Amino acid sequence: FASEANATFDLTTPHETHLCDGPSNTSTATKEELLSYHELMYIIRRMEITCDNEYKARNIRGFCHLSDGQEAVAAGLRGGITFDDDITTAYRCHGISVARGDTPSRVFAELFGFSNGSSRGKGGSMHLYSKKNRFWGGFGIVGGQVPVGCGVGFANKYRTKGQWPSTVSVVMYGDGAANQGQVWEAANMSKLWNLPNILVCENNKYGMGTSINRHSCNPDYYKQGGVAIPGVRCDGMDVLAVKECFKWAKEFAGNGNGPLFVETVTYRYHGHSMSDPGLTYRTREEVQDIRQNRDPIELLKSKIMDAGFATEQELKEKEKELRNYVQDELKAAKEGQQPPLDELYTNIYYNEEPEFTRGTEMHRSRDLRAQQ
Amino acid sequence: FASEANATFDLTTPHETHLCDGPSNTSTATKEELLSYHELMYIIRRMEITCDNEYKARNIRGFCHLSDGQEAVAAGLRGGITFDDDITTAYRCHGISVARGDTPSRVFAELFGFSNGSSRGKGGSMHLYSKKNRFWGGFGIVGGQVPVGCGVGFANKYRTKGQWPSTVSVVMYGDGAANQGQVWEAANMSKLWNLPNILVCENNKYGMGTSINRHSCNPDYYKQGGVAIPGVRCDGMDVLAVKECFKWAKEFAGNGNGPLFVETVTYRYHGHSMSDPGLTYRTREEVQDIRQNRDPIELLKSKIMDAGFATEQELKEKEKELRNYVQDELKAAKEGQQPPLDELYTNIYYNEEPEFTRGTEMHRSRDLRAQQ
Amino acid sequence: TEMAVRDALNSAMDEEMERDENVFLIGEEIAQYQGAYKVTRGLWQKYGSERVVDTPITEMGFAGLAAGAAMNGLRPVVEFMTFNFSMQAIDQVVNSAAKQLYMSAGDINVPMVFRGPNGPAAGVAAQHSQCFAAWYGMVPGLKVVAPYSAEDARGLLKAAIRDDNPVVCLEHELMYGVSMPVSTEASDKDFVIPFGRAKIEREGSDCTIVTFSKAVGMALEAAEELSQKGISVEVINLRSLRPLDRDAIIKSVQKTNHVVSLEEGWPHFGVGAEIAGIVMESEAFDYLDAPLERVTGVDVPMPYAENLEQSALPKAFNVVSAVERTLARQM
Amino acid sequence: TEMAVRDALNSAMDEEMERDENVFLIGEEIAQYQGAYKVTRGLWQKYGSERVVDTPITEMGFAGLAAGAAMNGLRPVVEFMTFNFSMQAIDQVVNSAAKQLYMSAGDINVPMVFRGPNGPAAGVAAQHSQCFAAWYGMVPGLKVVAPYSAEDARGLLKAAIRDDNPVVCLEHELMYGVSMPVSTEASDKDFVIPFGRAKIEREGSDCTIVTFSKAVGMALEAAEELSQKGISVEVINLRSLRPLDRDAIIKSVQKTNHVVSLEEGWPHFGVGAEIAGIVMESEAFDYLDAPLERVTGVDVPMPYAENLEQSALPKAFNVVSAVERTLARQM
Ligand SMILES: Cc1ncc(C[n+]2csc(CCOP(=O)(O)OP(=O)(O)O)c2C)c(N)n1
Ligand SMILES: Cc1ncc(C[n+]2csc(CCOP(=O)(O)OP(=O)(O)O)c2C)c(N)n1
Ligand SMILES: [Mg+2]
Ligand SMILES: [Mg+2]
Repeated sequence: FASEANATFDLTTPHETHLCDGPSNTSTATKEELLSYHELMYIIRRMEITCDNEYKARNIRGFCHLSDGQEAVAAGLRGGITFDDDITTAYRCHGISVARGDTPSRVFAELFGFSNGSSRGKGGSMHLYSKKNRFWGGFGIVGGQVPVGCGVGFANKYRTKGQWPSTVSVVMYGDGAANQGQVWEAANMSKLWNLPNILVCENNKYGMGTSINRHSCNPDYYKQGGVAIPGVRCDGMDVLAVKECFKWAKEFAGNGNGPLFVETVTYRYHGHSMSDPGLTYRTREEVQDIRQNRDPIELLKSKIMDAGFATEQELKEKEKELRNYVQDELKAAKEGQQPPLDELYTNIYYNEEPEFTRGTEMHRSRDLRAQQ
Repeated sequence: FASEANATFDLTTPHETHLCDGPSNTSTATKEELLSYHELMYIIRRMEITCDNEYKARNIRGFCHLSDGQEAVAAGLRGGITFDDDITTAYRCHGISVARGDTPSRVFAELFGFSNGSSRGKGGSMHLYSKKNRFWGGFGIVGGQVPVGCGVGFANKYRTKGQWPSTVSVVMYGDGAANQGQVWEAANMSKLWNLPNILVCENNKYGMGTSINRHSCNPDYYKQGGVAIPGVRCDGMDVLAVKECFKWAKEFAGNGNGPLFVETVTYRYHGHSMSDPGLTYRTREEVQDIRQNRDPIELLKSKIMDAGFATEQELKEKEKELRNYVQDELKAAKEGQQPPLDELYTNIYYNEEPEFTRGTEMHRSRDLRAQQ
Repeated sequence: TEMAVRDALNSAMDEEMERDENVFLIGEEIAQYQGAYKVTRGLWQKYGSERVVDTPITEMGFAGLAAGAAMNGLRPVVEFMTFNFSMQAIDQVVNSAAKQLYMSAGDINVPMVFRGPNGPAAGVAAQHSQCFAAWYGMVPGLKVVAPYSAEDARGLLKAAIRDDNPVVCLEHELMYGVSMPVSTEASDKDFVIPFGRAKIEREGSDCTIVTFSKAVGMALEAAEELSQKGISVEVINLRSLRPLDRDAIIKSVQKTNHVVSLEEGWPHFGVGAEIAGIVMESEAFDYLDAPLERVTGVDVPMPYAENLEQSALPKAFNVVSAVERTLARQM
Repeated sequence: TEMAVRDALNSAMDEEMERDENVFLIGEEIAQYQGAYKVTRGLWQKYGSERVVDTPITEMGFAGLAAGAAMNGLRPVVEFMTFNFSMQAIDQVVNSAAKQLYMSAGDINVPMVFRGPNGPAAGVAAQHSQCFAAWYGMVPGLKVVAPYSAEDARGLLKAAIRDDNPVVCLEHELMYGVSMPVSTEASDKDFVIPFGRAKIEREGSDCTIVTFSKAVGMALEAAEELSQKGISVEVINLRSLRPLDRDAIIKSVQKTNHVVSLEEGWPHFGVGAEIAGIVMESEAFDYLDAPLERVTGVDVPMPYAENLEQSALPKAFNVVSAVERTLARQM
């Protein structure tokens, strides 16, 4: 095929909209684009499965929230916005981090608590960042990232002095976080001040073990702006739907039309975190059903094959290659080491080390003046 | 006139509704009822004006938030619900407190910091309560009372094991508080659990000096339940509108139909608190206009006179009597005294005094064991 | 019999719910999911959705709602999945619950419990490892307890539920799975531990260690090690931070003439600081043969990497050195 | 020249906004209303709505939003109308602002200021009178300052705005209207006071008083009174609670051999406790001729009635007795 080959697809499920027209229900994409989504999504999938294994092998400790099942959101975002735009999300951040330009090896290393990790081992699974790629984390406190991400957008508008079009700040949270009061507080300010913010609810149907109907009186998250803020719901398993949605949303919010709520309907295959088998509050059948009928990678592969962009065989080959890639990344990660003990005392303050930092005992404090 | 005389009135402004049918736009009331509203409202008005004077005379200190202009809300609530129902409100609570059965003298005394005050001088203007009349305060933290008041309703439902009809819990807050996240958090739980709660936004157009359009992306507070929770807006200057609204709301929420938002559109004549002249962010004309055209007491008096329930002269006489009553209450309050110093150490814990309470110096601590 | 701390807490709630139908549990994932750390296991099955209430993830909202329910006659036991999340609700804990009785001059009391794991767990990094003992301990109107053992857990939590005031119960995730002996007396349905009375976990004559929560175990470990060296250490398990048992500390120091405080939280403005204040301001001071030393967490946000995390936390060897140093010192 | 503390703070913000266009102010009623306590008077007129931003009454939201703006290169100065309301936002202050740099191993810093009146005002009762010095002082990643004088206010707030980290600036409502001398040096546009250096407000040889914020005035008053009695008191104005100037305290105690701490906040787990800890754990201990005494607020929620309120707060006479008692005591 020629590299400029492209095709137009109907979205798997049409968008639903609230107080706005919303994005197109078809999507045109080139072969390269689709293959790049496949690559990214498959890498994320393998990365998360690898994390699962490594956790079980006790190479990873503490909290570890995997995002397999939700890959189309990460990849669709990559397609819909640019690296000049901002992303802020919660603790389920491995996939977004890689979509945002980090490598699986740095993610793995972070989870191992190694200094070749994204946060040099100091943050762990929940705290991945990349300032240079405008990825702001990686938050462990449910809802906490929403005002913060909206503030990232505030700064952009402040600096461009309200010139449109502007970049957008994408602020992600789960269905379980959606009713946190601070989400509304941040949305209200975003609307009052016309900030170019897109508030994205990754609705994976559960907040830990509680299903959406038990924690949200309004489970239509795209309507959570009530009578004041528009919203769109897209099929979070269809990377093209997600991409179209964000393309449109960026156009909307980035042109001074105010903030938007976006709901991406998706699913997590794993339990909430590694300590949750994920099968007490939902059935094995439910999970199986999604895997068989709505798996985002399989859906994308069908599209690729339907458009004649690649054969099943070619995709299989590619996946094998990617599996190897992820294994190599794992190996690279494992070559890392725990941070030097001195790092305990660094990064408390920016570009500055406190003269005195108290240790476990007064005698084990770090006193730079004493050392001089 | 016979005591059972009654008349039917069109409300000054029709109700506006959201996701529900809402109350009737006419109201039938007896002479007694209307005269009792007049009495209550006039007492509140005189009480607040007296507070203003006493504050200026430096007999009252600290924060002091007056509610003149908003009397119809207090009186309409009295008409719409019963003393078995619950009320929780914010710091602007003098009027509600009296509507809830307390006396002006106890309010004055509280503001003087005297032990004959509603809270024995320990709470002050913002912290009036009456557990026996199911009046739960009197909160100084904007928004803080909303989850609390919703919890009062939770307890009622818990005890009656969800038998309908039930009493209702009325939870009041200002327009400035309406976008506090915890308001939504409490509303969401109220809806999920079908609590008999009525969330009431007393929209007096400003939160301190910020007008509603500058602090609320949705200034239609009766619609703040978005797509999930119904609401009604009533004319908060028309006591009958308020009464009809709460009668209906009690019927609705008290019969298992879930919580409601109610917006009472009203106005405060005074500044936000005694330190605010109240004329920097709004014009003298605006205040004058409301006083002349929408004053709740004048509106009520017209209705009383139109129905032939009393003549202007009779109402004047009554008002003179009430002015004297409030003066007598003030006198009674002034006969009080500051609490004994020992009260500093009481009511920290319920029915129990701590063995040891540290004072300003170790040597001035209160040590009950040492005293024995 | 032996009992895991988790089961001790569970049985405490179970018995109090059985005894008083105004007692109910509320929090995230405590009902159908059985608790993120399974402390409420089985209670939803037994008492149903009305009395074991799963909430949305809205700490400020449900803490305030529970306070209102308490004002209106119920006895809520609020679970914070961890106390880190109580920061979202702390205004409700302090301003609505703790100060309410005083502001209303005794009219409205707020009988409720805020409970959950506090302080560092393992590998959960900076946002999930904070110790709130000193913050809550500061607030009049609150009571604050911190169980170490299974008996503590039963007795303190049952007392907290029966208390007519807001009580903060600071548990420790890493103790939930630890099994410990529970006496017949402590197995009684009416077993309660009075607040404000510390427990001497181990008697000794050379040095006092004042501590609470999981760190009590660390102190006992250090004491054991020190006893091999002929040093006799007295270990005080504070059990309650507010009220704080000044007398127990003072008496012990008068006996041992040496004192070390131990906590996992941050060093400055922490529990050890208050112990220092108490010793300074009491008769105990005159009995000191050496000044108090504090053993604490390091003054940094908690790092994730295991080696850094371990270095950020006090260990028995720190206690041993502190005690030895204290004893070696001459005044 | 003389300057009210309010104007000192105002000029500090004005100059820093002038100097760096990334500095902006955000909070409730700070723009069009000119500030509930008029600290931002005139700045909205001068810098407009983009740089002086009125918010809805949503502390958690705007504190978090400001933290995000700081991460993305701005320098927000957040006003809490009073620090009591910062409890609604404290999770954002601690978990989003203070810990961010550490969690990201230095990638993302959060240069911002949280400022506003802290501690008791007059007649505002329990929910509006809390002192947060010890709470914020506990948190690594934050810096915490508390100006007493107009010079402090200028120098500390300007330094806070220039700092690359989150800084909590605890002001005092009852000082806003107080006029105080400001030197030529302190009037300079580049006048900043380095954090972690206490100021000896008054030199003395008999006893050290360690304090901060408005209470510095009380200490000076007590010192004056004591000097009439021939007692020479050294008054240390901490200026910053984190970092805390241990050396200044230690040195002074080595000279005076006596120490009293003074604060308006609650007594337990407060600033005085930390001072006790510092003295215990330093060379200063060996120089003590008597143990430290704490002078603090009473351990109760703040009552409204004037007589109770006054009894709930420390006064100069308390400081005088504490100092005298300390000096009378023999070790
Ligand atoms: C304020 C706060 N409360 C509770 C938690 C514990 N917790 C972590 S994740 C989670 C569930 C969140 O669900 P959701 O927002 O749907 O995100 P998902 O995990 O499904 O991606 C909970 C309760 C927390 N981290 N922060
Ligand atoms: C959490 C919190 N933030 C700020 C304040 C200061 N404050 C007291 S009242 C008020 C305005 C509230 O306006 P609104 O809710 O409309 O009530 P109104 O005063 O008009 O009755 C503000 C900002 C507070 N008490 N609590
Ligand atoms: Mg979810
Ligand atoms: Mg208002």
